[in-house]
Amino acid sequence: MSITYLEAIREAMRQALTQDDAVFLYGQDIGSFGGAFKATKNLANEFPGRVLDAPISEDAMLGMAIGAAIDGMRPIVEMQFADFSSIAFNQIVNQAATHFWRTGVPCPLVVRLPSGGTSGSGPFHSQSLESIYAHFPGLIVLTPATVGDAYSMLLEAVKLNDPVIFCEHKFLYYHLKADGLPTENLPIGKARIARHGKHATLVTYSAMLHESLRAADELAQDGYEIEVVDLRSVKPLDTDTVLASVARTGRLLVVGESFPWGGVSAEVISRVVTDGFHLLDAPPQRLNSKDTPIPYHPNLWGTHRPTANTISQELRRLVGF
Amino acid sequence: MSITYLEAIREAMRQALTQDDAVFLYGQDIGSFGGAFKATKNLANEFPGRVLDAPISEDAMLGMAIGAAIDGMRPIVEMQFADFSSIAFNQIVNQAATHFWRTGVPCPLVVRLPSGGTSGSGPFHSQSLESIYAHFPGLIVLTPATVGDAYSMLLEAVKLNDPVIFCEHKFLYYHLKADGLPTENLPIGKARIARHGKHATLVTYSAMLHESLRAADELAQDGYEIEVVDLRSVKPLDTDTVLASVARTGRLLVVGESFPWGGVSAEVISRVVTDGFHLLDAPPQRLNSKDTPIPYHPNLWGTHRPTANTISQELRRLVGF
Amino acid sequence: MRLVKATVARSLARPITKMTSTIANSPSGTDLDERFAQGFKWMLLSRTLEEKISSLYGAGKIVGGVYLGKGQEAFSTALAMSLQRGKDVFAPLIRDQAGRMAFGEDMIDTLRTYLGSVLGPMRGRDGNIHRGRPDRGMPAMISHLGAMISVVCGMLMARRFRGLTDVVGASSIGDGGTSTGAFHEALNLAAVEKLPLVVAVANNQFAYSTPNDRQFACRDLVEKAAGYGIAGHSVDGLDLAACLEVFGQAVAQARNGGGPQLVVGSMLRLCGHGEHDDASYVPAELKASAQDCLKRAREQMLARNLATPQQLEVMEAEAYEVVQATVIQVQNEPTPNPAQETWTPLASSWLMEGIA
Amino acid sequence: MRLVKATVARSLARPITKMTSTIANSPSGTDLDERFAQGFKWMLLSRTLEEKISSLYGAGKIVGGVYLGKGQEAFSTALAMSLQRGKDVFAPLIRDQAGRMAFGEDMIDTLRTYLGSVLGPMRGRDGNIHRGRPDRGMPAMISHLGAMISVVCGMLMARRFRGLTDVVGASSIGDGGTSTGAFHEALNLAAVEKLPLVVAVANNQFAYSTPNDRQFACRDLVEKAAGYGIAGHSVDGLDLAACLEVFGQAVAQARNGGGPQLVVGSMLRLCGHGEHDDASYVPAELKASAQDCLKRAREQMLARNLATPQQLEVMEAEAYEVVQATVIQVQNEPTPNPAQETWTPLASSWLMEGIA
Ligand SMILES: Cc1ncc(C[n+]2csc(CCOP(=O)(O)OP(=O)(O)O)c2C)c(N)n1
Ligand SMILES: Cc1ncc(C[n+]2csc(CCOP(=O)(O)OP(=O)(O)O)c2C)c(N)n1
Ligand SMILES: [Mg+2]
Ligand SMILES: [Mg+2]
Repeated sequence: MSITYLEAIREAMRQALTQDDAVFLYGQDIGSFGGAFKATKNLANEFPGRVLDAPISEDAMLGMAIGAAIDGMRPIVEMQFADFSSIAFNQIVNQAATHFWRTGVPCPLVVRLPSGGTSGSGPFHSQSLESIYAHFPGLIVLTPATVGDAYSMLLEAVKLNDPVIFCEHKFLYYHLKADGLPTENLPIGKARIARHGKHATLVTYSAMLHESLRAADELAQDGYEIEVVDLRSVKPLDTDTVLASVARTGRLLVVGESFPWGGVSAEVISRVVTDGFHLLDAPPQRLNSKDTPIPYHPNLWGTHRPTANTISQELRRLVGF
Repeated sequence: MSITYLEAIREAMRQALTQDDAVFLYGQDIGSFGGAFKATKNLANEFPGRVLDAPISEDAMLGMAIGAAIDGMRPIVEMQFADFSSIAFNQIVNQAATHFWRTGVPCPLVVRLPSGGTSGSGPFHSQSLESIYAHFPGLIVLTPATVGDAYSMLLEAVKLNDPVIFCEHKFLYYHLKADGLPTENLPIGKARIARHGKHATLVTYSAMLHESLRAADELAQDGYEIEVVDLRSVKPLDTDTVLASVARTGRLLVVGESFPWGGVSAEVISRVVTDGFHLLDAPPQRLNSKDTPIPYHPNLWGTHRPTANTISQELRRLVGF
Repeated sequence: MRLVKATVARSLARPITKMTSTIANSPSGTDLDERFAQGFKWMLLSRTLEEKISSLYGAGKIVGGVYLGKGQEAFSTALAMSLQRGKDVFAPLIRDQAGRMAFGEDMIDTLRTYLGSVLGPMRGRDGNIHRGRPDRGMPAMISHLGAMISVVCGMLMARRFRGLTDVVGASSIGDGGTSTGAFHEALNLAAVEKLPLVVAVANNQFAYSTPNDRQFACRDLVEKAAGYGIAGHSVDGLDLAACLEVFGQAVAQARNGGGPQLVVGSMLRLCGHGEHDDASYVPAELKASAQDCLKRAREQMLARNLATPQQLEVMEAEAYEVVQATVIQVQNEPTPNPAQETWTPLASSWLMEGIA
Repeated sequence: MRLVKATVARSLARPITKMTSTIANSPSGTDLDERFAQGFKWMLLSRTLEEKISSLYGAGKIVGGVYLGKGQEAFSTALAMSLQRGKDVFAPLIRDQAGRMAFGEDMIDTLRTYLGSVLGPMRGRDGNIHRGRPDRGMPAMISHLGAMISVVCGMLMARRFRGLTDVVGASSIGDGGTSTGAFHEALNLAAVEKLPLVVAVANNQFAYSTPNDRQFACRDLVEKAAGYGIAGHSVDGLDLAACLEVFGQAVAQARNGGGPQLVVGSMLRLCGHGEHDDASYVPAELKASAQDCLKRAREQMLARNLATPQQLEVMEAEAYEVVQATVIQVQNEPTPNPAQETWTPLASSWLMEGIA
């Protein structure tokens, strides 16, 4: 049985709702309509009274979820698009993120962010905000790249006693498929070697994993074996797995879709050079989106974000160094 | 005549109001009261109708400033504390930052953020958010560390045709003094060598410059000459000046007060290793605040943020490598 | 504040009375007739254009979302016609194609933005309804609902600073948009500054799939006016003449120092939220009983002897032709070339740095 | 929705009538007397504690800000006394020392938080009024105004999910706080969900230095109730009996399915915004004419024969002693030791990583 990335997310929510009465879903249009992307399709019928439509009030949506969470519930909040979490920003970074540290009372909730670029979505329906949320103490930030991770990491996230920012990539929702769901998986906090290699390490996550794997295929044709690490979680970030790979290859490229200043790629490079400077045979490199808002037109968008093509170019420069 | 960091900021606003009718000030309690920190003291009297009290509506305050800016004005908005800009976040990163790129119409405004920790201020009156704003395309993020920079960079910021996030450090408001104001200064975008040295480069900004200079003094007693670079502006970030210094010293430590994940220190290190890997004789290092909210109690706060003491320790490790 | 109070009092007196116009209660029959006929033209042109956009989308010629104003043209047109082009400010939202045209936006701006022509106001950087010309009094909406109202406040403040006192600024919002904190903060700010702001709330009974009863709990959204100390007006959004009358009053009051005006119109969206959406969530009986403001206006054009059936057919044919011609022109225009993009979001381009 | 409508209607009927109580219009004289006497005790204890905190601040024994509720004790106390300890939810704000105590917060929590005792609920991690015990129905406020109301909504939703229907949640806010988008979004959400929420707006005429006329433009903040479709109540915040009565009604209505209740009290802050502030912005004549709710309550204690002058002096002496004793105890308690701090913000501590 084949299942998509989006269906895996829905199945994880169905599991969570089945396993724990404390779980409920909250978001705009997620009830009988099933959500803008149909992530919650049918769940309102299957779990009456536990899948609630929210008004267009992201700040109050998060505040409500936080109040429920510190009072024993385990809410899963859907932002219609990651970009709109800017309205919930204060409740996420100042209320949810600080709550356990300040009071000792846990705040277990999951904020689902439909993230990343898709053709024609433009500046306000395409953002990748994992770097913003990871900067704030008290948040766990997950970026699943595979159907199996989307499923198992969301299920695991709901069980954690901390606020989790769950960055789902819209580009993968319908196109990415797998035959079935994993019964076990790596725990949150562990990265995965998505492809083994010896000439260079390519660290990436979310939709960029698939562009990166294509780029690795291209380089294989030139005889270069690229090791691809899928971070899965950007906070915590599995430095050990990354360092172990760099120890094998001596070369590092970090690829992400978010804006270039700071963020995941800078964090990964900083960790590698501070702890594993001696492992590097060449300057580590990074590739992110361009430093402009995300363009609407496919011509521009295709150049704004990294692609298998531009990643291959970077890899060639790196292995040729 | 001796002048404080805060007075320099006030004087810059007075100059701006005098020089250009398009300039006006907007913020909570900034009118006849002169603002929570007295940054606008007397300005409401000196410039009737151009220094306006705002309701407690950070989102609308920024939206209003943006509307005025795209219609020919040059607003300077005061957030009562940087921490409360979380409410204006959406207008800043999605409306102001994208406006020129989307429409070709400039959005010249300055958002003053009273930033950084002071004793007993706690999790919500102490934040340093420069790394958050610098991540977003379309914003200029300034972090003056000296009285002269506070003055000249604010004056220059008001003249720029882009939205500027002006991070003032509250710790410097009253204590940091200079004898007079500069008539000319480095332009925005250029870093300054605050102290010359040859054994290691310490890159920092804002209040951490002063902790860093004290640390450099300590190391001088052990015969180590530390070169201290004051970034002044974190976006744009003057990579050339940093690289030139590392070329002289072969060693790099980056110190910042904001949260450790991602951010300025990671960005500086990433730029140095991608462009100047061969210049380094030792692994570059970074020192930021701890990865928790900012504690209220002085005992905890003193350990949470970098100090001359902890910076010296890092420097000793670095030069001893 | 006296004026505001007075109008508030009025709005409280009849919080939910809907205005329905007759020639009788209109200021001047002929004047209203001219405006009615003009309004009908804009409504017709907008509907014709949007039907074409819908079919272009269906044919895969448009990338990204398509959001139409079908069923809301009367309300949108009347708001824009009550404003003065080249002087006032109008911040349209996603269902304001008709109002945009009535305010002076050229049809070609719409098509260039939808089709990504590099010659359009957004140059392919942004698309569909995310367009505007701030330098002509029409800011370009961002997606975040509610965010444009305070921007209009700022444009009005700018004009006040420059001594222009008789400018009015208008902003559209939907029933769902009233739930945003941005809506609240902006209306309150406008009330405190007593700005000449008109906020038009198009209550089309749904926010995407969410019905009013999951969005707010007051009887009528106009009841919010009193809480801000501003004037409130209600109108039947399907009745062009009534809309022209109420917006005419609201804009006049704002221009004459009456402070912010909240105008709430009732209607039903006659299309999906976007063209990807079949509006399955709208109950069948509601769909069945739904009226079309354009059809109504067309009937009134005849009833008021403002046009003969033949003249209407000519108008319809002309609208179709101008839309077709513009589409063909735009389809032959260049799309953006990434190699020619400057890739700089800063006006101070010398401060740009090449990081990736 | 019927119930809400009814109460809305009532609130519209008398939007700005202030309740001033007499034994006559109270449900039961003696019952009210007992509650009045109890309320006076809380007000006295709070005032005594806050005066001590103020002098500790003056003596440099407290680091950071000190925010007092002087002049607002009657309103705060009455709100909290109308709630049921151990069952209801109360999210106090910066002027609720009296209400905190009436709701069951131990005086030692206040002092431990102000003096940074590691034994306090915040363990020195947070200070002053940023304290609470969420597991006892009292969330710990963050500074961002308006942000706690939706948190109370969530706690009420949690109880509703668990089948607890007769729980009430209350949240305090100031006149300035009503300008926040968070206030608006939370009230609207509560109205849509018809939550048993009581929002107490303490209109003390200023937000820091900003007077009401720069903060909002409606005549009375209670006029906002109708816009949310919720009940509105106004009360003289200096009159303890009136406050007890109005909050008693509001809480009862909320508990009985009446939906959210907005209670607006009028008063004047009799201290600075914080102890660093001399409130120079409050006009002299306003300061001169200002009344003290504690003084009033004291006079009524005598007028109602609830205590003799001697008994009152004893109560005052006792309050002073317990405050003194608690201060001395807390001053001898350990302050946080950074070496013993875990420095982890995560409950899932195994996911913590040592970055710096
Ligand atoms: C802050 C924010 N949250 C969510 C969205 C996603 N969204 C776009 S349109 C829409 C529905 C808007 O409904 P309404 O305001 O009634 O306008 P209508 O579509 O009915 O014209 C939503 C939820 C958004 N644009 N902004
Ligand atoms: C969102 C936000 N903006 C600004 C502040 C800074 N601030 C703290 S208290 C205060 C005034 C509050 O006035 P009001 O709500 O009337 O309460 P009061 O102090 O009068 O009791 C302000 C502006 C804040 N805490 N939160
Ligand atoms: Mg709607
Ligand atoms: Mg107040």
